Amino acid sequence: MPRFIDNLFKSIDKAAEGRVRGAARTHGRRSFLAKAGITLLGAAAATPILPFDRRANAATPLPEDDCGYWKHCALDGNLCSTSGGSLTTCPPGSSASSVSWVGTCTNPDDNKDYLVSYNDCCGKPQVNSAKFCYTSKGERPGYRMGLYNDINWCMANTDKGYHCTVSVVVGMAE
Amino acid sequence: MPRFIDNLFKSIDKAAEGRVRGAARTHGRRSFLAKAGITLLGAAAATPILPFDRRANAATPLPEDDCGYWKHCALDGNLCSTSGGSLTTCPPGSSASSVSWVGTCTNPDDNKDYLVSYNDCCGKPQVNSAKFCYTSKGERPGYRMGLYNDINWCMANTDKGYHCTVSVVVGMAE
Amino acid sequence: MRSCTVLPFILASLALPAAAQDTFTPEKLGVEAHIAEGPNVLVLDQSWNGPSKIDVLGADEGLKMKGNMGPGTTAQMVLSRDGKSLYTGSVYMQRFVYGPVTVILHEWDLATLSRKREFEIPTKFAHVESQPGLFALSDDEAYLLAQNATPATSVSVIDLKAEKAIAEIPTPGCWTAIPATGMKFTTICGDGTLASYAWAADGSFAEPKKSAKIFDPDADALFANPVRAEGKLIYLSFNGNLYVVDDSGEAPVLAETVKLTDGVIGKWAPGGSEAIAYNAATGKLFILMHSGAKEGSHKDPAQEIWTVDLASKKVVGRSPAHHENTLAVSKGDAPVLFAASEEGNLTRYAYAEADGEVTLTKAGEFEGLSSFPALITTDF
Amino acid sequence: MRSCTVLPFILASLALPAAAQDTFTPEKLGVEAHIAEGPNVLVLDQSWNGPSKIDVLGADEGLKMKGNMGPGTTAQMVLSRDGKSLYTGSVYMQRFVYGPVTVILHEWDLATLSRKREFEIPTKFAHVESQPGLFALSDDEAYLLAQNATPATSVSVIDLKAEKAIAEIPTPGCWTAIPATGMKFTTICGDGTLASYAWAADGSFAEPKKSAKIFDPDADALFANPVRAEGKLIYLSFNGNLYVVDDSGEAPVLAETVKLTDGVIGKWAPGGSEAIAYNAATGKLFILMHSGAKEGSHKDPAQEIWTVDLASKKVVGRSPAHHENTLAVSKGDAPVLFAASEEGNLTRYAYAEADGEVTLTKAGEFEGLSSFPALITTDF
Repeated sequence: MPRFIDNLFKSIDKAAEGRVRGAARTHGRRSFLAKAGITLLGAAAATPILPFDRRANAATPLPEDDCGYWKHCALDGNLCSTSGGSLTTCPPGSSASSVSWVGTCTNPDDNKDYLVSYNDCCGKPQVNSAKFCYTSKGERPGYRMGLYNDINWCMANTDKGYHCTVSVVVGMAE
Repeated sequence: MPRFIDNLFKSIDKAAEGRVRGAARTHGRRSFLAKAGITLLGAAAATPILPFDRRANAATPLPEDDCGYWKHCALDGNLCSTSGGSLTTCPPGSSASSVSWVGTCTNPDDNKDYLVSYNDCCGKPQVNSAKFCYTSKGERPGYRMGLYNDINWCMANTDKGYHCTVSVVVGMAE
Repeated sequence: MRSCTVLPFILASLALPAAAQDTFTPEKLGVEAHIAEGPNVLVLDQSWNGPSKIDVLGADEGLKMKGNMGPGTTAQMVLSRDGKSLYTGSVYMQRFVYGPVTVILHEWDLATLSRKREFEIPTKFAHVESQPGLFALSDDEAYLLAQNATPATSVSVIDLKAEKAIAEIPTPGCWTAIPATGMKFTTICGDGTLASYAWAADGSFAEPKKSAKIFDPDADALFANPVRAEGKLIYLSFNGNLYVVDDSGEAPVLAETVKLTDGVIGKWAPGGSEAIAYNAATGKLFILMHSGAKEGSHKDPAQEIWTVDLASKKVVGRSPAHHENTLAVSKGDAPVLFAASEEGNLTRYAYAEADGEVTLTKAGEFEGLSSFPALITTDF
Repeated sequence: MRSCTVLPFILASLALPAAAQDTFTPEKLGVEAHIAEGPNVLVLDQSWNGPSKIDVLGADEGLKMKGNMGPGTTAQMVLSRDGKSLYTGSVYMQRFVYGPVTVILHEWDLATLSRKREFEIPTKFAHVESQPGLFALSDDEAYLLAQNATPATSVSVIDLKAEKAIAEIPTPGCWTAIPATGMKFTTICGDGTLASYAWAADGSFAEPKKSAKIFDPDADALFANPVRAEGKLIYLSFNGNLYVVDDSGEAPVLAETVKLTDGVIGKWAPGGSEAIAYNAATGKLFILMHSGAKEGSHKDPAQEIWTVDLASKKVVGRSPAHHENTLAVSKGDAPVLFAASEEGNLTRYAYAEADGEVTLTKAGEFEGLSSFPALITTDF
């Protein structure tokens, strides 16, 4: 779901946005999306496009479990913070991927760009109720592997089952 | 979902009734159920209980893909007729279970009771969009194994993955 | 939280400006070493294609997701009495939906949601909806009793120390293995009897000791999974009667039956997969009930949860339910109930007793928790 | 329809009244021998935990479900040119979500939805969203090109007759293996070039032949999966430009670029997983488009499907879409389009051309078809 639409849905965030990555998803999310999709086509056609950085200037920061939270700007996956982990930690009993992809996201507090490592957590099934996010700012296909978010980054681990994804700020972009 | 409720939902049959057997189900069915569940609690409390044999006397017979169709009176599973097969045939490439459970169902046309063999079809994943039914007339726990519908009847096949279930009339009950 | 290898692949491929790095403290990637403290509720989300899941949630009103454990297809589970180890049995087909079958017994550490060990158990293991009586720890927790079905029924006695089945006890016409005192289990049979089976450490086992006919599987069938209360087994019938069975002797004996719905209008009956739960501290049974009952409605979702006082054998509470068909209750003095619906929602109920009447009040809900919540257990 | 063993277990355990049996003809249990005749659309429902599925539907307006095929996790697929064999590559972890990995190449018979054969291929196989360029048949269909990622990238050349990989060709910094004429493939690289790789039957392979820099992966990145039209590859860019590449020579050469959105208001751009499709008979490209495009919107669902006439390089149609992000078109003179949405719905579009303008009209829909429709193909 396009990020500029997120704002429209803050109040119904519980229903979640996003596309399915991997296996079957919860009905709630999907059903919501189905409806939202229809609505949004209308909305997008009828209303002006929201500016890209609108959220950065919003008065209230988004919660960490919202797909619009700034660190999640290029995250394709289930939030580990809704799977038993946190923003930066894998849920207990899983393993953190030894490789990852990286996004460049703007922190609305200082308006600076940060490098965010999106590590997958591995070796467990997905949590059915996990919040699924699908954002792709700066994302590129597999020819820029380090920016690619459609692949299972558990690929280099001993246990390769995809569980969830963390957003770890590992550097400043410049 | 109780059978007496089926009548209430004939017109929205596409959304399907029933409980999940096995793996993840489609969102549409589940979301509908969630809503239906709430509605029905109210309905059940406020309205008289429909007579058990109401459908048998209905003017219009139910379609074969409806969980209320008479041959499905004790079927816990996905209808093969919505999975690439038919009422009595497994979808191509699957295998029919060599063992089965049996229901005793009343044919509304002659008001007689028939034995229906519910064979599972095996060796393939479930069809995501299959109609799921969960009826239990005459069903009994595993101590009456031949009447039991909560078990995977692919258990005695070489390929044991549960795919869908057929309703085959194999005899008259008396 | 332990720290972890951080991104050798990525950091090597990105040229980070050195200056910026000087003023910036990177966050650390880690793995939670253990789940948050506090009592837990475990919900088995059973899959018939691919992995099943056991979701672990904080048991308070927030029902916070703490993580999961991932066994195979048609998983069964049982929690050790101390709440520390979860045992699961599940099926692995080589090609997920076809091919040779391996059945694995896992022991998981609840505190860390990690695998402690796993080993193979006999492949006759039943592929069936999760039920407590199909995968249970023996009285001393040295053995695990695993239900087989081919569809002929038998019970594998698994020595947890030796990590292997020491016996396969044929239980023709019977279902479940409910641990009794000692090295013994009780099972329920299609001829209306119950039977006691005993085994020995060397894998030998005795002929079953059968009860007299206790119930009528046609007219008033029993749900296969009883609760144990005050040493006895309490079976619930499709018509809403309790059958209290004493299995402390050689053969099971019917001690008593209790009618719950006599004089109640609306044709109420129990329904669901796990329709009954018992809290020993209060001596209360809890039962998922629906109205308009008829032949075939025994799995219908609940409209009410009834509370039965075991001492007086009376219904002492009727509270609104939320379409659930699986129920569990905590062990302590202040019972907390958890019930799951076919739609995958978990509802938490608080218990209150006043003037001899019990009220269960919805106090917490997790919508969309599971695809197929088949069994619930608690560690408190 | 072949008949099948009928219920030895059950019939033995039920006493059927003999008299009734005399006057009654039992129905016969069977298995459909093959799918119903007629053209088909195949939708890959990719799973990241457990089995993936390929649903086979009748291609007419009714979109009738004909059955499925069930490979493993993160499956890829490619249909043979004659439409008879579907090849899949997929991952099997021993314990579904952990443990040793086996990667299986399946050949399925589309007419019977049955497995013709299966064999192991290298475990470096990429676990990644399905894409045509990651699992493709060579020009002569004797080889299958399978994308690897560890995350270092390489391509396994699988000899379908020998049932094994004969080469692992390193393709560092590049992605996809698009079959070119002969024993050769084209891949797209992160430095903005394309490269041609050739192999021989003995498993040897040459050094890659690199193009000049063709695109800017930062300013106007290309979707990795092109379509082949009139012998050339047509890549679509995030900004809505077409890059026509000639890969018939030693190294790929940029033949032409075409801007699709110049002068169009609303900031339109392509979006989706498979955003472009080509029908050779009409010479038309079809592209999933959304408005309000910006960096990061390149996977956004479609609001319109644009039709581009390849000869004139002009947009000749803009039709309403239904939130899809994956598109396919049939091969024949009367194109039929199929597009799938993130919500798992499949929409079928009829094609009409009048006065030089193409109109796509929704003519068929399958709601709730898939959990994750990742790739669509047709056999007509």
